[in-house]
Amino acid sequence: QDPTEIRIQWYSDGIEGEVMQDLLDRFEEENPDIDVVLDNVAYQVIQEQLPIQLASGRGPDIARVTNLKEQAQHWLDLRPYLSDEQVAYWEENFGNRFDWMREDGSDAIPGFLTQLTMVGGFANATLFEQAGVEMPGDGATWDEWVEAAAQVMESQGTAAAFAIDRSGHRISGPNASFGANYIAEDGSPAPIDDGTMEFVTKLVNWTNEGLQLPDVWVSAAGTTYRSGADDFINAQIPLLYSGSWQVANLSTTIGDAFDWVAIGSPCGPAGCSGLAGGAALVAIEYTEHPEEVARVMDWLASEKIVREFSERTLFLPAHAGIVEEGGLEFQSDDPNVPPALDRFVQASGETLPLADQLPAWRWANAYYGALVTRISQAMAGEITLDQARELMDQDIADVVANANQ
Amino acid sequence: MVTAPLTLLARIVDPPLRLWQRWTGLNGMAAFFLLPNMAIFGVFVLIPLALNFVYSTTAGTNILLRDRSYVGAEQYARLLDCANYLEPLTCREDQFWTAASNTLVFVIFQVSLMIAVSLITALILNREIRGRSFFRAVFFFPVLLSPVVVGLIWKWILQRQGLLNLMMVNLGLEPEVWLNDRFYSFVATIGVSTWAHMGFYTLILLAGLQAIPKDLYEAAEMDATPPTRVFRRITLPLLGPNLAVVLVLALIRGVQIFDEVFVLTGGGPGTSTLYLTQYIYEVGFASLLRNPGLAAAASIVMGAVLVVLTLAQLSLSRRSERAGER
Amino acid sequence: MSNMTIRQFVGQRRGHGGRWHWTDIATWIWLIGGTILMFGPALWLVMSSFKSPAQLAEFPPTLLPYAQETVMVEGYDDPLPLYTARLEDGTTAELAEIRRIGTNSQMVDPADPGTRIDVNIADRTPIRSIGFATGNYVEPLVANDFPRFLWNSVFVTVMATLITLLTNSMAAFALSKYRFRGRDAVMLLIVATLMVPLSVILVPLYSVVNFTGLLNSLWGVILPTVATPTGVFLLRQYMLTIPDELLEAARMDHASEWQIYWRIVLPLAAPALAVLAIFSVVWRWNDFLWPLIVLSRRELYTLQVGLNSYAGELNVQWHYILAMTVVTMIPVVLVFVFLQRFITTGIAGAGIK
Amino acid sequence: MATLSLKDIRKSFAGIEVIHGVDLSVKDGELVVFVGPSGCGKSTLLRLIAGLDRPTSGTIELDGRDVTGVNAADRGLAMVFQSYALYPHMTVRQNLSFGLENTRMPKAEIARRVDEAGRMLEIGELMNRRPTQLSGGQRQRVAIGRAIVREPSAFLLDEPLSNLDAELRVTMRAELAQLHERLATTMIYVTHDQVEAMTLADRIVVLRGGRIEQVDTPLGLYNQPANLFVAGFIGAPNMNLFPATARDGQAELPGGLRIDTGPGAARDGKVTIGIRPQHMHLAEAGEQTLEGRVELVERLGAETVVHAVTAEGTTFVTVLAGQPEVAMGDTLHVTPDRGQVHVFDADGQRVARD
Amino acid sequence: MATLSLKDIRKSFAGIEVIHGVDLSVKDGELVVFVGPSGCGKSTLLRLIAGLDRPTSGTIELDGRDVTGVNAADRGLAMVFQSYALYPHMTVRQNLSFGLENTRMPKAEIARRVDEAGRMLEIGELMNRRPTQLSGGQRQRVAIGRAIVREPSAFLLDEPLSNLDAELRVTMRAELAQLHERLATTMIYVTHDQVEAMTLADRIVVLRGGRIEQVDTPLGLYNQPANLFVAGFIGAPNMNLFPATARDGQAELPGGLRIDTGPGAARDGKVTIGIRPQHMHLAEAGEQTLEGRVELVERLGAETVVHAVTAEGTTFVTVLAGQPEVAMGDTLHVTPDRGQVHVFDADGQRVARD
Ligand SMILES: Nc1ncnc2c1ncn2[C@@H]1O[C@H](COP(=O)(O)OP(=O)(O)OP(=O)(O)O)[C@@H](O)[C@H]1O
Ligand SMILES: Nc1ncnc2c1ncn2[C@@H]1O[C@H](COP(=O)(O)OP(=O)(O)OP(=O)(O)O)[C@@H](O)[C@H]1O
Ligand SMILES: [Mg+2]
Ligand SMILES: [Mg+2]
Repeated sequence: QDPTEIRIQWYSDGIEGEVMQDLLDRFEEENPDIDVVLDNVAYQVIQEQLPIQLASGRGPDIARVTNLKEQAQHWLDLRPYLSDEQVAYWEENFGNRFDWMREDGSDAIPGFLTQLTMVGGFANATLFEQAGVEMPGDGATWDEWVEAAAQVMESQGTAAAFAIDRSGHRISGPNASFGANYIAEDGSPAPIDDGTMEFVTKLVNWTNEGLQLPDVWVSAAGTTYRSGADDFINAQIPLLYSGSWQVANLSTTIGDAFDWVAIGSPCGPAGCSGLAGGAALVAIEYTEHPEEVARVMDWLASEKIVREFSERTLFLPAHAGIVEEGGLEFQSDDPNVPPALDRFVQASGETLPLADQLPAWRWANAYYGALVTRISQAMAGEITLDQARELMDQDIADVVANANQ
Repeated sequence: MVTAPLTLLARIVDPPLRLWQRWTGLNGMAAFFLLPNMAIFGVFVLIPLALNFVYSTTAGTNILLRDRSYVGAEQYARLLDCANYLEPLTCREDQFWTAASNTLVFVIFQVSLMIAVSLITALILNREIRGRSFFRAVFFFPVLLSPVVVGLIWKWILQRQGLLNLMMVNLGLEPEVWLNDRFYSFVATIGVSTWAHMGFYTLILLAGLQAIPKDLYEAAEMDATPPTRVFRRITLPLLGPNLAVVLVLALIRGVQIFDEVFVLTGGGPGTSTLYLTQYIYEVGFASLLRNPGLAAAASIVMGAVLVVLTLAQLSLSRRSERAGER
Repeated sequence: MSNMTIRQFVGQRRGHGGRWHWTDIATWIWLIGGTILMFGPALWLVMSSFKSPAQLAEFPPTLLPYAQETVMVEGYDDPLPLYTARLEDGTTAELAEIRRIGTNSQMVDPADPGTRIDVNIADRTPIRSIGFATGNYVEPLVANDFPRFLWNSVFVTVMATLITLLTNSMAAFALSKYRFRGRDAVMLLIVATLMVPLSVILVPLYSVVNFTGLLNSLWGVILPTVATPTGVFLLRQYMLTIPDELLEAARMDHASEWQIYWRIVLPLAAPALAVLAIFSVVWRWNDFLWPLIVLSRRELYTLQVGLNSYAGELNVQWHYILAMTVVTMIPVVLVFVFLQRFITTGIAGAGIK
Repeated sequence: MATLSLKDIRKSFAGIEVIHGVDLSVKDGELVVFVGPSGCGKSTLLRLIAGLDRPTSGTIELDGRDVTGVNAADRGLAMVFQSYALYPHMTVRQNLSFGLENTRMPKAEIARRVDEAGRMLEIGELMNRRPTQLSGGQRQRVAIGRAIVREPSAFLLDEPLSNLDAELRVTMRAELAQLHERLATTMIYVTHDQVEAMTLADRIVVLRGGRIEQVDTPLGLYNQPANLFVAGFIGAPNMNLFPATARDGQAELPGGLRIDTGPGAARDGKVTIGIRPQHMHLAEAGEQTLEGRVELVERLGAETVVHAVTAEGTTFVTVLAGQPEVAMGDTLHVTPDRGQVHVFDADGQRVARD
Repeated sequence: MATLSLKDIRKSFAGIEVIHGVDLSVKDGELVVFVGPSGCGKSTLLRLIAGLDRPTSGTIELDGRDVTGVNAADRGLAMVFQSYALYPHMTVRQNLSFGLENTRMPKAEIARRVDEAGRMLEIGELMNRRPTQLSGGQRQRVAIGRAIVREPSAFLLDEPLSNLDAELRVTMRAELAQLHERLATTMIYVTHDQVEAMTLADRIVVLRGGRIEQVDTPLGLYNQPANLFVAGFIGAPNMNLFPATARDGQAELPGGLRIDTGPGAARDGKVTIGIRPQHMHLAEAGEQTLEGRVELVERLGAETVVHAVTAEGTTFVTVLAGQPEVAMGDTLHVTPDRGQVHVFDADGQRVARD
């Protein structure tokens, strides 16, 4: 009998596709009755085409997705296909993140995070050293970090002091640190509050003063994602606020050019929060072979495989057991990498309640979109901050209104 | 050659077609010639278009039509709700109006530039110069690049530490952060899109130039006509039908500009290079907003405006077209 | 060519006997300027496709791909990178770096592996030579199912182009050479549909393809694209310039309408057909968005789909994308070079008084 | 093998009627020549017969069948276009064989016919050239060749020899006559060449402004032109027309020459007297003469055309054989051949004199 | 105002030479007619003079200035194209005024000239039509009009009247002659019409296969054709040429008629005797005759062309005035006018007889 074919739709930011292929080859060796095909696609496909397929009741058997919550109704509940023992394993190790990927109130096991991402900053240690500026330590505030980076900028003549990726997701941790709350009591979006505005105001001012690199935020419209990583890699900015996924990238592209460190998230009055996130491997409800899918998923979620995957891809694992146990041997000879990853693991413990809620909150994207769109306009001088606040509220209300129709 | 089987095929289909022709006359033949194209066209263009219109009357975030709720003209009302149409911020969908006015200005400049540049290039490439095929390939080359790569190349050239600034520094000039400047960014989107597509239009015009009978140029030469007048009075009018293609296509593609601009400026700085298609894309597809109904409505408004523009343009070129119908 | 007039307005040098007319000078300025502007960035693209990821991200960019020079130094297992370093006494020397700690670089003279020299990193510059990161090309070609993708792409491109040329030219023929009721309406409809960007009707189109059962089939990629309004419009406008009298002559020669189309109109429209063929090849070959929708199975991927999997969420592996852009461009360039000759085989006008 | 009949054919272009009700029937195997001033509608009529244009009203019958609505391709005629309309992308050979290939004729037969036409038209050596590489006359011959290889039931020829030299024209004319005889095809032939019209035609149709003026055999037209127009149009140089007033059955020409108007004409009233230039001779002594001062002498070698003006200011032309010694300013005395004088009534209609 | 001189002009197309070294000089104000068989190079020569093509070798001088490398636009000539080359997108009026507008002539003057040309060419009512809406002859007239409104220093006319009817052709010919006189312009005129050539030309250039055969005045050519080719080419119908053998200064024609070969010819040897069809008359009793059976009678009205064949099988043609009663199969007895007989030697060159 022909082996059952299972298709995984997969995108790659780096080498994880190759690693996964490698692992799957091994799986097929162990399970000759299942043929797993890895369909490597662009992220765009996952974002734009997969939803269409899913809505028509089609799609692959398994997919690696980031838009976890909104499409939760399309994920297959693996629970019926797993043994009790397996269910226990899943709940124990991945249980705290299931809410990110299932509909509110459901107890489904749709999949697991291949990768936990943690928003946080990077500093160019060499630039700081050359400028003779002391790097602020743990617990330093945003103001202190920006101040220090500004000194480096002056001294080293860099283009700007720092950059935050152009993304509503990135600034939501800092917003939380400034006391922001997005979520109203009934779970719907709350109006933009003063906490949010406080950080946003700072950000706009920093940009106007030339401290934050305008190329990232100002030079784009709408919800376009822009990263400041390239400028950091080229030592154009001493400080970058991005996230853990950059570690592998920084390692390959910076190489030996300078030393860099992960700094976690600077603090605000309410805390020093970043934001967690991640990509998950989920089973698709429309599969014709749920049993086999469950077997593949369970195999991939096994501790040994998750560990190997993380070690080779330099991703943060989202496996509670592994995190607890520690001792991951990240496969990199770059001395900057292990401490950076460690710092991110540490940062994941410093998140504020809002930050913990956001990944599983239905309206997070509406909020992110409004934030990034309007803040950029304010930075460009097209609208005032007050107008931005109004418009953000309106944008979010529009999305909610439309979604509820 | 590859044409051999085709020739055979053409011979085989001839006898039945003769019968058909005898039976239905010229109108039947016209139907026959139109049919394959219109059938495919109907299924894969017209039906989706009609569906798109249906989308524009629905709301919600669901993708499939059957899951969506009908709201009538609500999306249009939302789009067109404006206190002062000249002031985008007074509109409910301020980004739509910003994008629309940006697009209008963009199209006016880009289409003029595009036509001028590709016409000049076509005229030059039509001359008997040495290395003509090489130069043709040169000017056509960018058309082969995907818009994303085009955007990327020019971003590398124009960005803060890009090639252009590098050259300016080497020449002793002050570098400039081009893409942070509203004016330069706008100019860059015009320049880059022209760069990327002019080869396309140049080819069309080149083919059109070939269709102009040579003896007319000889007659004009006997009349001692200055080159500029030859161009205005003979080349331009006789190029009419092909120029109409270029104009219409340039117009349409100008309005639909997206990928390369998206990569190059992302619509910035601020919203200064935010064009309609990016708006539609964001509203309809970017995961953060997802309002396919509104996007469909916007696309239909855009299409309607384009149809009107094109019709105006085509009726203007009717006269030259009739001259072409020799 | 025997024809002087063409040479004059469209031709070589206007002045004869070696004199240059201003139009000649303008022509060459345009051509040379154009070559630099059009070809320069593209050439740079080719060069960049040989750069390593680090080099790609590098500011300021270099024209050529460079690689750090290394030497084997006695006592070290791996080759060490070479630098020109300014020493404390003001002299410069070529040294190999052992490691860098902070702003301090530990270096060694390859000729004298025994002594270590400390140099501030600001005082050293790497020695680099031109080096091609051929891995950008090799890795995707090896890793991906390249021959399969290539075949799919070729199949889609060839079939789509042939069908496009056939159906579009037939429709254009009807729309330019027959007078029937509703002709203008059909023309208008075709032009009107030009207005809608594909990305906008993606979802309805998906539904239609889904309905016709063409999902995950190469024909699902081919068919929706072949009825391009652009092609019909382009050909129709060109055919307008073909004298009707030739068609009449053929009718007197007892030619059926099909033969008139096939043997008179098609050859005379060769320049426009060549243009459309070039466009069609370029479009179909580079198509990305549409195949993405229809094809979700790896064995059906076209090159563009297959190779675009290097665009991730947070990072894009530009070095691969550039290299593959260059690779995929080559066949199209060849097609262009082959077809462009037909554009200038203008024959219209002769034969008619 | 074709008879043709046109019934009240009218044709308008953009509302302007250019053919005003033409009736004509052509017998099988007949060779009919259309003549008429430039722009009178000859080509238009030919195109209507061919089926390339549709008449605005009226019917066209071929072999008794109404073909008014039938397509050109299905009428089975062949046509030589005034503008040639050669296929520019084909060689001469391909131009010639195209029509035959359409009828699925065996290759060998096509080659034979094409070669034969090439020989007949003296374009055998040009077979592999494109139309652009041919001289005007060579193109015209290809256009003729394209029609004749088809050996159709009827030919339509629109000024087919206009661009050929005299010698070739004579040869081609003879070839066409032979072909006509051999194939017994119906031919409709437009020409401006009087010699061609006179020698080839079974009947000549004289058109003017979209109307038929007269249909007759060549000599019928020449000898009995129905009206002033036909009289003036047929024969080169034109017939001399002298307006005169008849009195008592006699009209007086300028200079006093008197001509009997004949029994058919009103005995009194306005008439026009027509005398062909060839029907005058230098007056012998005692003859009644027409007298004029020589204004222009055109020496054609075999004959000499003398333009003279009478004392009353009337110009007349006379053709003298050979190269007589006549110079400008001389006074010319000529006598008309009385038997050859034409009389037209006030409406321009011919009056029989005997 | 232009003199023209061609020196050893050669022209090849793709390696094949079609003009083989032509020398010619045209005086200011002269009207030179080019005649020659179809494809002999007339149009090519005209295009070279116009500057539309460049000669492969040789020089062209205009008013003494070498213009071989000068563009057509700078030579200041006007040309009527054999293919008309009308601007299809312009009305007749625009076609006519286009060339004048190039010279920045005042609008009123342009309108005046265009209207005048329109009147002269009888196309005044078609001024607002496009070329597609014209008949063949009307198009040709527009093409002529386009050249003449320019009033250039020299005209090049390539078969300008070929598509006009006889009457119009006569009128146009006269108009052109007048124009030539009024403007005193140099004209080079290609035609296949013998009458046109004879009446218009100051000198006629006879071309054959890219070479000049003879240049002379019209009557010079007619009366003293330099060789067999010219003799055969000039005059319609063609001169009858009888190959014969001279013996003792006398050549014998078929049927026994003897002709003096004259003092210039070898007394013995091969000669050719040429007699124009017009230079024979029906034999009167007792005259030595040329005898033949009538094969074909072409009745042109004013004259009758009779084709006959001698007992030896030689065909000859004779033109008889009027409409004599000759029928096919009759035996024809004609006598050549002895003074008009031409003798050619073995190389085909003319031999003077007196
Ligand atoms: N472009 C060309 N390529 C090759 N041969 C050519 C070309 N143009 C003309 N010829 C040849 O050159 C010769 C002379 O042509 P030309 O047009 O001068 O003839 P012509 O005397 O004007 O004849 P006609 O009276 O038929 O117009 C012809 O035999 C023709 O076939
Ligand atoms: N498409 C058209 N639109 C308007 N008028 C036209 C059109 N075609 C022809 N005519 C007019 O119809 C009349 C007859 O044209 P036709 O071509 O039949 O003339 P013809 O007798 O062939 O003349 P020629 O001897 O000059 O070729 C002309 O006066 C012409 O101007
Ligand atoms: Mg005509
Ligand atoms: Mg010629």
